[in-house]
Amino acid sequence: MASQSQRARQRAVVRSLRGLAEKVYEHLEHGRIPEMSIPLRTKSNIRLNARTGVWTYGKAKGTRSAKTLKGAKMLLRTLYVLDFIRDMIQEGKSSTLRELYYISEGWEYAGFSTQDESNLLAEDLEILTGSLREDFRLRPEEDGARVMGNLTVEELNRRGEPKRFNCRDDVGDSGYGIPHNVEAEKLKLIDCDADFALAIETGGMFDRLVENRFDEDMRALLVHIKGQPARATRRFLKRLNEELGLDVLTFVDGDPWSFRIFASIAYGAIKTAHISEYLATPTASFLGITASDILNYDLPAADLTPQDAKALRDIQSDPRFGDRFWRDEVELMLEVGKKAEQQALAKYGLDYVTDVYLPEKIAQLGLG
Amino acid sequence: MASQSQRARQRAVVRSLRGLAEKVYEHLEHGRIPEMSIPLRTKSNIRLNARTGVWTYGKAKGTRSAKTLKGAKMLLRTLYVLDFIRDMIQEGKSSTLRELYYISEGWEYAGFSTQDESNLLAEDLEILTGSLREDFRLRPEEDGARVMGNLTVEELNRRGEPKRFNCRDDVGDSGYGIPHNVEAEKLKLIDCDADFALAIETGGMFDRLVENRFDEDMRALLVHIKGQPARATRRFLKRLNEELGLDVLTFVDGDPWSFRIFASIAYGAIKTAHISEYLATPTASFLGITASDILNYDLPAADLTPQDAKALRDIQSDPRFGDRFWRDEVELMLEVGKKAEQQALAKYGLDYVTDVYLPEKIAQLGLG
Amino acid sequence: MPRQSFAERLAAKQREISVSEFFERNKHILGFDSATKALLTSVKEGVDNALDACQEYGVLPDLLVQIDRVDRDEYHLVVEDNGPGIVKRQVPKVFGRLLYGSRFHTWSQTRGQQGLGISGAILYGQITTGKPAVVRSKTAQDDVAYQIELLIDTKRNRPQVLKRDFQVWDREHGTRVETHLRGRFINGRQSVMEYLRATAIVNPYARIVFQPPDGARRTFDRVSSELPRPPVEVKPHPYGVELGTLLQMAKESSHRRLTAFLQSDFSRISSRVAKEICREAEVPPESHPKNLNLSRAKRIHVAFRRVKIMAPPTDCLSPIGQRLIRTGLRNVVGSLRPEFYAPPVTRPPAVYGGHPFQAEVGIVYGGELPGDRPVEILRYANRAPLLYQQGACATAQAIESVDWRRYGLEQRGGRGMPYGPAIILVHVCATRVPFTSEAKEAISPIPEIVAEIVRALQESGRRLRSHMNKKARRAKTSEKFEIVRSVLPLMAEKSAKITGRPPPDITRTIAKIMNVIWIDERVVFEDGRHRVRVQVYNYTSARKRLALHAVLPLDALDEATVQPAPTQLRADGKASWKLPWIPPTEKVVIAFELVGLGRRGYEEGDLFVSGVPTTQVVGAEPLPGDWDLEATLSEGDDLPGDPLAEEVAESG
Amino acid sequence: MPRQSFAERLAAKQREISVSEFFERNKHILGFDSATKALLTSVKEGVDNALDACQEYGVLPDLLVQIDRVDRDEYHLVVEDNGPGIVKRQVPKVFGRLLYGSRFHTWSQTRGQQGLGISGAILYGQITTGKPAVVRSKTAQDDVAYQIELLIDTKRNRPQVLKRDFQVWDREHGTRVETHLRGRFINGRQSVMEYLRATAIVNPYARIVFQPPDGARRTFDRVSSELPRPPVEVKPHPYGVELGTLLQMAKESSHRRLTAFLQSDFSRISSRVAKEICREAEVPPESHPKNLNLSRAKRIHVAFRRVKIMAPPTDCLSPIGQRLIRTGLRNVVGSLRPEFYAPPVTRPPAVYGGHPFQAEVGIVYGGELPGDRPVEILRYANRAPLLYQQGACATAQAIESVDWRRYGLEQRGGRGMPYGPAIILVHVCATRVPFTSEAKEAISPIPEIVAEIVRALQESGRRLRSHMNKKARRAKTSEKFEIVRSVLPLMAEKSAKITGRPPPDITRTIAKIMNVIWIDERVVFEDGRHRVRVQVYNYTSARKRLALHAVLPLDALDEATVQPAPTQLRADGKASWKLPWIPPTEKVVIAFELVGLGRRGYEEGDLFVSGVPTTQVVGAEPLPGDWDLEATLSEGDDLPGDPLAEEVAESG
Repeated sequence: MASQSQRARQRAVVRSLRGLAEKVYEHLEHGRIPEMSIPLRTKSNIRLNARTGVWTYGKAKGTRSAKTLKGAKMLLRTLYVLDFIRDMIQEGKSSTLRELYYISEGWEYAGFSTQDESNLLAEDLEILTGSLREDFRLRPEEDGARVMGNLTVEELNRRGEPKRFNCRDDVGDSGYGIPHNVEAEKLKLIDCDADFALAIETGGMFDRLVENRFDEDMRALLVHIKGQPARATRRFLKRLNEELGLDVLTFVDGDPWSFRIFASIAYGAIKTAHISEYLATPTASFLGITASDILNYDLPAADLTPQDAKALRDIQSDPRFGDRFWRDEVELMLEVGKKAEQQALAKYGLDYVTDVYLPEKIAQLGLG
Repeated sequence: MASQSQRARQRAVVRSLRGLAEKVYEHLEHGRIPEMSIPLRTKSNIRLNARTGVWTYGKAKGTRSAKTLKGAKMLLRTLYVLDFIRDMIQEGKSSTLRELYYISEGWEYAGFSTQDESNLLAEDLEILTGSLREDFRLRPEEDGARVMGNLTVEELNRRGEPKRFNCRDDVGDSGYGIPHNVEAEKLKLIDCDADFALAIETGGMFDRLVENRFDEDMRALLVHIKGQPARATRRFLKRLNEELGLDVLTFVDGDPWSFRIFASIAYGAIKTAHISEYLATPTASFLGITASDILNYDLPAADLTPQDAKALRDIQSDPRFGDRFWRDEVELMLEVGKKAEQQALAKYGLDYVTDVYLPEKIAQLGLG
Repeated sequence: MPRQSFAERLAAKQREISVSEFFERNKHILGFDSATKALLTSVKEGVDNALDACQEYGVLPDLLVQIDRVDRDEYHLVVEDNGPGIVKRQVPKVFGRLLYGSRFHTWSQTRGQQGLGISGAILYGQITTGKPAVVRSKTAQDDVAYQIELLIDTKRNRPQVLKRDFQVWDREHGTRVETHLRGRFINGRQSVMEYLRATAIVNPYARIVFQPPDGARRTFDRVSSELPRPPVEVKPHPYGVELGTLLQMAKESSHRRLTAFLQSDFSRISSRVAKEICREAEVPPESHPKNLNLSRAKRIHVAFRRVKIMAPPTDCLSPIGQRLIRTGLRNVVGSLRPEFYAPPVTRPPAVYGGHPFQAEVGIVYGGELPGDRPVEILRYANRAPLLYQQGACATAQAIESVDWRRYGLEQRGGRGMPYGPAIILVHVCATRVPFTSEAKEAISPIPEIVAEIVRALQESGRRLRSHMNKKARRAKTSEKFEIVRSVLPLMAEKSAKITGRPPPDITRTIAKIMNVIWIDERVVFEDGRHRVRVQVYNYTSARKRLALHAVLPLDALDEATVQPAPTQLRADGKASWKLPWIPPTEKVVIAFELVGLGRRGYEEGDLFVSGVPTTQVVGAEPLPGDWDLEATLSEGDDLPGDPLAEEVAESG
Repeated sequence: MPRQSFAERLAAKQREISVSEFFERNKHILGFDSATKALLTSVKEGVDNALDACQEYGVLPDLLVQIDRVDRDEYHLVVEDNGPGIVKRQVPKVFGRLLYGSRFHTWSQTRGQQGLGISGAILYGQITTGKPAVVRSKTAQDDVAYQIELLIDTKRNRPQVLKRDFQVWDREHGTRVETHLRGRFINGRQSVMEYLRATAIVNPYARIVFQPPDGARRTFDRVSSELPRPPVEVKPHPYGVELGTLLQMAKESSHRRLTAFLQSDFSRISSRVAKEICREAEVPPESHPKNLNLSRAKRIHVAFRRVKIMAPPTDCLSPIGQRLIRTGLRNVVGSLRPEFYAPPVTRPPAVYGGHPFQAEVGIVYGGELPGDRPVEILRYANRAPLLYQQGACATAQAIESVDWRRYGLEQRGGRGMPYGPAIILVHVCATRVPFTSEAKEAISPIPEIVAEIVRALQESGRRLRSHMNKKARRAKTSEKFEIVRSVLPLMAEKSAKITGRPPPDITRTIAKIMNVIWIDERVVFEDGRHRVRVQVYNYTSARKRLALHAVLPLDALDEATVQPAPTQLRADGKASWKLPWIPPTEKVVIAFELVGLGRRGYEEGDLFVSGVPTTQVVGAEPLPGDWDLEATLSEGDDLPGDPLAEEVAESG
């Protein structure tokens, strides 16, 4: 079932996992205290990679050492997880992160005490081996995106059979649901007749655009990213952009949390900066809702909560938001003290968003 | 596009909406204080309907009167919403509840101050007119279910074209996403070759069963209900049960919140008891995780929080959970003081749930 | 046996202790326990004495307080007054002996009481610097002032005069005391400045000039020329007199008959009451007081409580009074724009241990007062501020024992210091204030006094609550107002649109919902004018006729702007309008303008109505009986038994 | 001119106030401000006096306190002691005059000081009931007791004896005072019972029998027969004597030379120091003290601080002591099993105003003490408990001014009452305790005293913190222990499995992580036996040899169980084991069993090591110098300069 390239990739992963175990073994054998060092995953340790245009980790590293109990346990668990992943690859299985956590129950002393620990470890392994979590056969809980528009894909289904779908004609109104793994070996992008992809935060807005047939009228590929997008979703957007040359426009709520959603799509998330090159779409544009929109369109808006204001101030010190556009927008939002949701556009009627707002905003971006 | 019966139904809805407005008009005309009375939507006011086997509202009523500012505003908004729905039906549009909330911004004085108010009003209108929210062209935000298994459906898509899908062969690994409206005029159940439907709470477990091809091996129709199921999902399960004669088994986490999920599927939710006959599947069984499972399978379990314990005690006074099975299970859970997740079964390996647990439990229920 | 002599040896040591020695060793008891406090206490004793003297003499006080720094921790303090002065021969004794003075043996409300304060301050100065005090005094008939330097001989508690002198002094009469003392001058909390400011608040008839050690002279100006009447002496009131004290008094009485003794040596015992007491106690009225034995005394003591005796006379007490408390609080609260000044409460006099006393309370609430901390307390005893030992004070204990949750303040478990945006002022005046120590920092929590303060607090609390209730009621009425003004018209319009019928008539529905006459006063301040509009809405189901009354500030009233002209406008500003019939849901407007008042000079007027049942009126009070209404504006224009009104009342 | 006579009229009123009158009017100052407190105060004054008398006399106190209820609010109180008694002629004066006594003019640590307490109680009884006090006294050489009934003539502050009598009394010597008084008897907080219990805690050499009005007689038994030494009289210490007081003393001195005056009238001034003071002050040493003028006195006053003067003698003070504080606290805390008793701190004597004083502090922490409220405070002054006015007390103010966050307690902003599971005991003893009032309820916050209490609190706090640090360090070491015992072996196994190689040797890694010798004592109590296992792990990279020492409770030791046998076991229980060489990562175990101790009789032993650098040891202390080690167990068995050990030290 597995293709040639897939098998080669699996061998590489197994090799790199074994390399980690060997390092620990060597440390012990030479009477040293086992340790691993990993880039610091903080806001202050991300740098813009000029070549790729995405944000990745800088040089600051933290060390996980067996000197402390916490570090020692983490190293031990790393070994157990390595062993488990090896087994999965050999048996051709995959597991959710949550399952991994429960599986570790059987490891007794080496078991995780919270799921956060196992999630974190999965990300650490990506960094240490340079592989993707998908290669480890670990997948998250979150749902992937729903897609509506004239895109044809070929999915290699669980039985190993290639299935071809047009995401407009071969699906119901809820669209095509992408699988957890959207790498080329699982999902091929066959053909597309659209001018751009529109990443939409809320289901209500996605359904509105579907109902109003915005995809047909504006030659758009609608992608419901379901709040903070899953990795598969971000990877999918990246592939749309890279392989099909679609511009990615982001249409989210007008608040700091949605700004972060955009950042994770365009710049790469801080937590996953080690794989920003796989996930981030540096050319993605922020379409709205902007702070200026709140004023220009006189949208129903709620007051910023103290948490909102704090999040905005955090953004001001986030290097990813360093450009003029974001500095102005964040400052304006703090000044106005308001935030607004996508669906606030319904104030002017159900068709306003498709008839007026989106065309205007897309035109401003030089598209459409 | 709209069918004959659909048109008749729309006329009936418009008539009943007009009836409500007429009542207010009459009150004013006769110098009385306008009011409407509505069944109390509380735990103490639901009764088992012996004929249908579902729980519906009893006789206790509350009155919404123009004597108080809150009541008066609610009545006024009711009139505005009536008018808005009439317009939507005439124009063949639909809207999300959130959009309704923002649309009301344009009503100035009659606008809603929170979305809770508009949601509540939509449910009130269902009760007052005996119609479904779907008839009002109002839909919720939530995603509908994902389905995997040998079921063939025909969806009338947004263009009004009937589209036929097999939920195993014509979909990707993420399954078939049901639309918001699953009434017969939108979605026809054509054919099914399965022994039962399994309603699954978490995406991780759904994906596990898909990966392990449980639908094929056990002739099951897998339905991912996504936590507390949306109305469309409950209606869909009801139709699977009623029209196709499938048994509905519920497989959720072992905690009070998941018990409530089951109750909303089997008995009808308290908030929507007025339409329990449309939504509830009285013959649905609770497969697990039970409190006994935690003990019998020695599952990794977390301590009950004070909120959990309170929720369990609430369940003890909930008439829907009055039978012996639930009394024992809830008591046991309180006694053990533990709760467990579906995926805790992974403690015994990734295939344990499909190889051991589910077959055993299904056999206990006299199926499979 | 060595032990045999032990008791004898002990006996040899047992001897008397002079009161000066006692306080020399225990100077902290007089309030001299730290350098900071010592300076404040010295100022306080001087100022208390000075204010007492002026008030007794009946002159408006004109005080000077001057503090110079002479050394690292040595200060020179001058307190000067324009009181009566002291005759030459008494000067040494008054200032050079402890427990010597004019006020101990009389029962009257004064700040100083024990003859301890100022001589204590002189003693402290002498102990800490070795320097004598300088006292200058001049009575009205003296041409020059008499001045002495004196020390206190503590072993004998006698003055020791080092120097006598005569000095030309520009004051007509008065006293000036100079001491050197070890101290520390601070600003801020519990400072001399704070003390003087607090003093000025409740003694607005005094002018106090304060010269701090460095920094500019500060004058607290006189803002009232109304001197409280001089304190009046009284006899002990029978309530609370201890049994032993009664026996003692009887023994020392100059009277020969029991009734005469009771009548003359106590206050509020008339000859009738004296006889009643004797009858109740079964003691012969003509018996000689000297021969009163314990069991008879006990019966009389019990009879005091059984026989009805008048409350103590009020003229011996001089409370601050409601007006001044309010003014004082306004000063303190400054710019925090509180939402509400609860009308201050002054309790009628009560008695503890034979001493009449009164408790007073004022509460300020809301506005910009900080709400997340314990309420602030301002404490006064006999018009003197108390800055230290709040926790030990009867005032604090009374406040802590009240369940403030009932009155709208936050309080854990209904006991302890309440939290919230409030300031509570408490004043206790008495012919003798029972301080917890001679430093006069806190009022002793005598149960009778605590109980009276509690009552005053509760009364004030009820006013606070009633304010909050009114706020709530007004909010409720204004809700109804919104229903009939905004919601119902829209409801009529929309239901007409949906049903496709003409708009319905909503008048009767409106009457059913409101069923009141609503009086709404709006004040706008602009261009130095208060524009006042009083709108009278008839939201009942019948037409109404009524008269509206208000007291207008005539000085400020621009008569040309009064619309419509009042039916009657009297010289004291009382104005009345007899309004025309108002049909249901209609209104009548009265407008006028005021000129020359500050922005906060007019916030809302007192409005009264007559001619309709006042239960039907919101926004105005019923006309009080003393308004002196003229015949033209009689009651009863409203038809009683209006059938429609009755129907409304039933279903409303 | 009516004003002309005003000053004269005033003069006519000015007169002396008797001290009895003063306190009659101000009885609340003596602690008689409520019925409940009046009863407690009367008991307290009686008990204080009784304990003082016995202690001065040198007998173990044997007290009776009896309270009967005679009427609704009248009680009869008896306090009886076995002190020296009082000679007949003095009895009336001692009990019938205020400010009369033996202790005021001497400087020594006694509970009573002012000659006010017991006569104040008698005065209060007389005022409230009219009944005389009955005083009985018998000295060692009397056959019968002398008994009088007496009242106090307050106008003159003189006793008035109503009856004299002789009585047969079975006590050999002692005093008995009976009073009637208005009061109220309560239980619980601030009750007589609580007061007596608190008294018993710090006066364990006293036997106190208490008969409450209703209910069973309660006896606080004597638990120690060690009487504190009688208080010693001292002269004032020069520190803190006020300038004025110095002048006064010089004037009254019987000496003719300044040096003689300084040497005899002050404590701690030797003839050498006296001369040095004169030189420093540039005052002729032979000048006559009577002629000391202000400027010279000032220079001497300054010189007191410049010349080195010894701290005041300690023998005039009798602190409770560390052992008794700990015992007292154990009693109070009862069954709450606190985690830690901080070793109590007794500060060296300091001086305020010439009076020597000492501050003592004990802290109990953790266990089941409630942690969500302010810490509890136990206050004592001269061994007498203080129950009222905590907020006004120097002890509370000192506690509030310490930043307890540093010592592991919760405290908002580092000021105010700390929160947490702790009890703080504070005792101040002094030749004169400066109470805030004559009621002796709170210690005045004199800066010097507050500062000393603060120091004692900080010292105690540091011990508390050090306990917490130790706890943290132990936790850290036990973490490392877990790493090497559990994690590393699994890590070796798993990494070997993955890489498909044989398990690696982890010894050197273990040594690198731990690099200590870990001594772990485990105590199990079962079948009435404590089974003790001491495990000595060598977690360094070299083999080690060391000696372990412990003090075994020989009475309870089951010698047969000691494994291995100690190298040495001495008669005082000191045991030493010379252990064999322990290779890296191996251990040696020592075990023994104790019989007949209660469950809590043995919690952990004091373990000591020798033979290895103690910085490498966790779980035992270095052997103290006074252990008296025998030659066989000398140091130096460990090779210095072990190359491997050094390498480890570098990278560790």
